Amino acid sequence: MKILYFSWVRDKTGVSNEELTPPVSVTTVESLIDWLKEQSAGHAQAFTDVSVIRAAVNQEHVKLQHPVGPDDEVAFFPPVTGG
Amino acid sequence: MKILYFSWVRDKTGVSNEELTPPVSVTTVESLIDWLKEQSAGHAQAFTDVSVIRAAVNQEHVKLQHPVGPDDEVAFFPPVTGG
Amino acid sequence: MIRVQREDFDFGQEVAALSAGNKGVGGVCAFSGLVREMAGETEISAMTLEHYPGMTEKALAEIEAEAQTRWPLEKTLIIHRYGRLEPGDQIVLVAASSAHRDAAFDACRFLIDWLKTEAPFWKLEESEKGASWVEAKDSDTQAQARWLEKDQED
Amino acid sequence: MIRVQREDFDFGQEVAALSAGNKGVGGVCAFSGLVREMAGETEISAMTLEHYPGMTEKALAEIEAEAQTRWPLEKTLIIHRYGRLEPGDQIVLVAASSAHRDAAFDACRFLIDWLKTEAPFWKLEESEKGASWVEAKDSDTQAQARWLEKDQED
Repeated sequence: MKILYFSWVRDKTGVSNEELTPPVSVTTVESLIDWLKEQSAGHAQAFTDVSVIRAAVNQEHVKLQHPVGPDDEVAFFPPVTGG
Repeated sequence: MKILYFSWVRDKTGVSNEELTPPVSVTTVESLIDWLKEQSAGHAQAFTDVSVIRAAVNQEHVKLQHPVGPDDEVAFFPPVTGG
Repeated sequence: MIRVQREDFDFGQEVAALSAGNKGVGGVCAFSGLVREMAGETEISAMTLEHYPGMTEKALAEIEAEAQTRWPLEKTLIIHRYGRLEPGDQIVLVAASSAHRDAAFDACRFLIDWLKTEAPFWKLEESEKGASWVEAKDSDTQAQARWLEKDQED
Repeated sequence: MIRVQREDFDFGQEVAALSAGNKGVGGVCAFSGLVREMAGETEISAMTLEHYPGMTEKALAEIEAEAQTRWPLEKTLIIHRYGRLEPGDQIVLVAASSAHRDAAFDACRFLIDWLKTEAPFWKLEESEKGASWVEAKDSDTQAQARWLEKDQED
């Protein structure tokens, strides 16, 4: 699974993207976050408050309940501030 | 009194502006129109339907009840179509 | 700033002036109106814009001043042409710059809505059928009325 | 048309392309957003726009397609820059051309409102205090919500 981080989420994880293989129990964005938090102190800090985290699966905005699979590209970032 | 006509109002009166001296009984735009209608067949035709006539006194939009005096500049035209 | 002129104008250059040298501007909204080839089913060959010199400038200055009162704006601009124009030609440009986009958008739309019912311009369209004066649109009166209704709500 | 680029753009030239050679266009509405010098009380020296390559283009294309569905438009344009920008620099341009001004205005505002909440861009502001990520504004979410409410009314 390809995971990307943007803005301060990346600043906290310390990595902009990584190729990971979560266990089969990880089936949604939400459970992916729980698993990622265990990967490093930085990851744990990035996902301390999930209410300020937004996610995209395969480059589409999704809710945290959205399913994820091994071939997905999943991105985490704060609410967007372009324009 | 300086009177100006624009658009099809001018086409009908046949004159773009004229210097006139209405009788003292002409005290409003409305009474001015009634008097102007007597000045020529063209004027009469221009003011056949006053509901489609708009007026300005001294370059400000006014209602037909607005007062007019000898030193005023009065203009008649259809609803504007700029922009 | 307002300008009433026969000459064409450079949209980009005019709009650039609304933010040039002013780092307090966060947004610029601009609208330009052009001569369309078709008026309903009729193909237009040209259009002549007549106006009321003196009153036109006065009316546009009042509209601009009203916008400046209603919104926190940096600059506003109204350019309106008169004379003979052809399809594709620019007729009018309105623009507003502000720290915030809502003010820029609202003011820009206000400028064109009010201009359409307040500024003394009249369009004479030429087609194969001859020349005829364009009739005022109810939709323009309604567009202005929306602003007046909002005033009453406030 | 959408473009995501590091380079600056020529506002006038880009907007001119929305009506060039199309005599069915009656109005063009354009909005550009610029880097402001002040963010609240803080003076900004620069701003870096990060984005999500791939998703950005997808999101902008979807926003543009949605506007084309909602209004009768001739052309639409979204240009968004990324990278390091300074106060006074252009960040974004949205524009729409249509036979009628209401459609041009509504679509233009829709483009910027939706872009602000849907397109994956993040701003990092630099000031004397250091660098900090700009927080999303409630007003932007509300601006998008207005369009969703209108949908429900229809």
